Amino acid sequence: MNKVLTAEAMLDQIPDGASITIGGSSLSRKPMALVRALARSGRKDLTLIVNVGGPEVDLLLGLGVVSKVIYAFVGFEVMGLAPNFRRARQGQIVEFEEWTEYTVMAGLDAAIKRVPFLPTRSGLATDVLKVNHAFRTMTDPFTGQQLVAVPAIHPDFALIHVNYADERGNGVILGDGHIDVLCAKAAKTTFMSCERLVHADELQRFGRDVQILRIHTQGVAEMPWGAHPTGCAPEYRADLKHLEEYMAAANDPAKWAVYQDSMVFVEHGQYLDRIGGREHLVSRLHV
Amino acid sequence: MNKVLTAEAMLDQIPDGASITIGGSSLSRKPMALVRALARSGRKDLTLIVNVGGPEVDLLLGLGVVSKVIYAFVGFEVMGLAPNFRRARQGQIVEFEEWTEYTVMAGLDAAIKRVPFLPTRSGLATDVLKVNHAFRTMTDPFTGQQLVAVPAIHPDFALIHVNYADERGNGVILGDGHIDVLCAKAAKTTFMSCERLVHADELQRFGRDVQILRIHTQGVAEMPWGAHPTGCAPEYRADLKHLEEYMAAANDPAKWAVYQDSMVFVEHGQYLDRIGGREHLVSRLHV
Amino acid sequence: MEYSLDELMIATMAHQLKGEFLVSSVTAFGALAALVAQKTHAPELAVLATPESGMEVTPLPTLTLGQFLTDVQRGIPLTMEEIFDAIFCDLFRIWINPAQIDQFGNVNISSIGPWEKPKVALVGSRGIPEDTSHLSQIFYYILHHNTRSVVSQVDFRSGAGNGAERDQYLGRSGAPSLLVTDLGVFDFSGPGGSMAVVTLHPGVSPDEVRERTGFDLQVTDIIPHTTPPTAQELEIIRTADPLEVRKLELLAGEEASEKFVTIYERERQALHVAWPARGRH
Amino acid sequence: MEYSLDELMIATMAHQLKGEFLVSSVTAFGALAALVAQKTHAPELAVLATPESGMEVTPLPTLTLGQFLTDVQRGIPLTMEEIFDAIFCDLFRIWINPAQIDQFGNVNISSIGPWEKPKVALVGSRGIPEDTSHLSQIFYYILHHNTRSVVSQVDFRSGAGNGAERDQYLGRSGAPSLLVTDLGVFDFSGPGGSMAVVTLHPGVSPDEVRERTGFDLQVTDIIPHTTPPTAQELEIIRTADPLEVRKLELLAGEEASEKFVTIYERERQALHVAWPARGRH
Repeated sequence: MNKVLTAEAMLDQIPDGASITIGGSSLSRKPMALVRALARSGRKDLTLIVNVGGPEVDLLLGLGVVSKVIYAFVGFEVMGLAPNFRRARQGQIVEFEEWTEYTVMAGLDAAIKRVPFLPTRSGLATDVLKVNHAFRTMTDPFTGQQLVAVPAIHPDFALIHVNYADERGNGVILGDGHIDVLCAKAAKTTFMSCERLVHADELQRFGRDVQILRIHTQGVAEMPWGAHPTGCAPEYRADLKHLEEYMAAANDPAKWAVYQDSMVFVEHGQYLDRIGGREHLVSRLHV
Repeated sequence: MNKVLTAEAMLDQIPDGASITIGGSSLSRKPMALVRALARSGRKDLTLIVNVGGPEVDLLLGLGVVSKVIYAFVGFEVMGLAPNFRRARQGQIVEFEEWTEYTVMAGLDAAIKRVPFLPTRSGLATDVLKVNHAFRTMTDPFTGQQLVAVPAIHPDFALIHVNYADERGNGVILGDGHIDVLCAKAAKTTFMSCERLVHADELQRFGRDVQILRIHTQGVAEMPWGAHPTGCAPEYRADLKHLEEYMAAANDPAKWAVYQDSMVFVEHGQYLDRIGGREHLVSRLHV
Repeated sequence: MEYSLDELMIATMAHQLKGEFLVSSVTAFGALAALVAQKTHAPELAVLATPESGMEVTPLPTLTLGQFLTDVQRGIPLTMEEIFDAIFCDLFRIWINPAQIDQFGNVNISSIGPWEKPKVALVGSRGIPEDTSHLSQIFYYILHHNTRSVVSQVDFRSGAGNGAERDQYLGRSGAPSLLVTDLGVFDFSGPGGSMAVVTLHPGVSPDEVRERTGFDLQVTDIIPHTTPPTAQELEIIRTADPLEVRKLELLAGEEASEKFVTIYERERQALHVAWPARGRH
Repeated sequence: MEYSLDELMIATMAHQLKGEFLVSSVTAFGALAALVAQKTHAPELAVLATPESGMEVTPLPTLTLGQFLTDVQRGIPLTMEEIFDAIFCDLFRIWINPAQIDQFGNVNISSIGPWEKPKVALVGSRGIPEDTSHLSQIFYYILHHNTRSVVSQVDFRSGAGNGAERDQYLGRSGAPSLLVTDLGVFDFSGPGGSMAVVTLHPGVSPDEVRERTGFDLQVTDIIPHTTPPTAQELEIIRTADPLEVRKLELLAGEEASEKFVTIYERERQALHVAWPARGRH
């Protein structure tokens, strides 16, 4: 089955109010081209589910299309705090639910394994249990010890970006895998962008680097530089210069309007031109 | 750290009454050379923990050194039933606890994740719940639905066989991984044999095929043909002719005594000579 | 075109497989059914080389070489965790070959006689409990339909059939869908989710089915015949299984032993002829 | 041999790492401490190139190239599941850099002010709760020891310090072990598991520590000095971090910006000089 779709055709399937889990980690392999397509699609009231979130969460918050965020972390790592996330948290304008790295993974895994919860000791004696009302504490039926029951997270959609994919929807991840496999399995519908579509026969040379299995994917789009401004190892690194510009824009309403117009409300090809064109990107970001 | 040990030095660390989980699956990549070393070591009252067991369980049962078996399956696949297992089950001479494939994995995973149990719907409405008294049914704290609580399995030791390893204890598995990673992580002490010891630099060429991480292993031994008579893909296939002889021996006390003397109570090098020598093995079993 | 019982059964099994699912290759019958389906009406099936791995290969039934197919065909290596996740997510299909199946579709591979003191200890429930609590389609096949294999009540429920306990704990998840035997095709549309005849294989009489079934199965005299395999299906089966590993499952005694030895000696050559090495390793 | 504060801190941090553990490279300080330990007294440490992967590499602190190290040095790729399994099994060590730490070793990276209505929303607890419920050693470092970072009580407990709740639910698993700051080294051997001074860095006075700590920390006048880094340690740090990424964490303002740009522009070249490509891909 040929699952190749345009980003727009993928977005057409996402309704207002959808819950969307997003792969990658902080400044690494975020599906930014799909996220920009989502941002300009007009969809709203989205619930985002991330483990280590970064520019993708920040951008969608900045566009005002998010009503809830489930996260273990949102930040720009070495660059500092995420400006729109910080503003939204401080202004209490959307709902935030703080989880932890493992519990986000466990919540997705519970959904995959068709159990309503998974138990853990993570989070005991921390304030995460006080502010996160999704968790419950429970008593182990064997030993009587106190555990945290992490509820299943059932995302409607997953968005991920990988190095290579075939048109059937198998995906190769060459750098760190982050939680992309969990996202792809847990979501009812998984959309994947890739740096390059390859023939099935070429893809199968990658052995265990074929991390995303087509039984879990519903759409695939070739979007070179589709993680920009985050990085996509071992091909290109994060574009910290662009992220600096982004952060400056996010902290100034006038600049932010310009950034949206020039960088979000444009097709992916135009976006690549706006950030200097592919040749320039290679010289600055290829490793 | 150099973790290279002889099989005998490994066995010296295993006391009577130890619980031992064994990797591989049915006729694939069972750590048979280590199992034979265990069988001739004089250790007794062992508890074996396997997922899909085969000749390893059968041999140890035939030597009379086992007091309990936790298993989802024990058999010789296309060859038929496991003779010593069948006799022991029918004669009720050791304790058997029937689990299922996923619940063995979940029990090991619970031990790894330091939780006393993991929940599942597997096993509901089957008689496994009636005969396996280790499981409990529980009520989900979120939905009130009935679940099976699978208790953690805490093996003292794991025995696994891999294709390549380095002297630090990293291991490469090129064929199916079975549950070896879970065994290695869950056990307090993991002993690994390998077809060939390789330099760290060579091992690292294998990327994600490096499935066993040295933080989980305590000893490694080079034992070529160490899975024989089971197979070790993609190097050699299972020796069904030897298994036929084994099965015939296991069903005849006189033959069984001879089999033990000639095939178990001998060093690994002698064993290889007894089964025809390496050259002959290559011609019959290499693929 | 002439065909044999194994080919009729495999083609019939193939017709049930559709959609995009991982399909396990545990037995020659299961592997060939998956392959036939994949090459005819269900190209999106993700067929495995082994019970747990080797996605996107052309299965070659063998006694010992499943994992080697993954290597020579560069199949996608999976993990056991992937397999069980696919089962839990209902993205997995398998033809299960139980020792016993009963009128409500409970199946047994654990013991003949009481589990605690078996008359014959079989193998253990393996992954059947996972299948019968999660998959929306569960397929069984039995090669020797008789009163010991198709029974009133299984000696041990390795897999959950229909009944009150299933309704209470599992609903329809993992309920039995279909049984193919050497006599015919059966579903579980009878009273209380009990077994009912769908088709009988050409040449099989209603009386024979009644006699060889361990409970009072309703068989009318106007049951349709199982559709014979097409020429294309036969071609696929025979090409993929040149050593006729599929026949082994039906044979017994001396004949089985001879075939077994022949296959075991020739299968490496068959592998290398079909798939000149181009592995990753 | 002359050394700077970052080098003193990194060497001090290195001394704590021993045994065979995965050590995460989240920050330049953490990566360099792991490397120094591994190259001196703890050769069995399994140092990662990134927070989650790239085992058996020599870390090169960079802004953007962690995962590229895995490729060019053929590090062993791990998964997030491997990392958390190593945490749960107490086979993982990490130097955590919290925004706040309090007198009982609770740490905060979530919010300044109440979580529900933060004055400054920070980043979220990330994996700290997993660490503070499972590891038998928990190491913290703070670069700017002052009354806003070393406080009486954290605004939010992202990680569990000592106290009744820990004792009840966790026992000693994940209890705070050590804190290294720009002023000295501290443990939690005080009354009720409270912070106590172990050493002060050369040139730091007890008064300065008292003044820059947000609670009444007992500091006697006879505290020993922190051991300075050895020539070997300095050599390892400087060789592994030619661009001085480690300095970034201590700088601010214009100076930080300039260094940032320089590092970002030069780090690809530094990578290729140190590790001529021989990746797997």
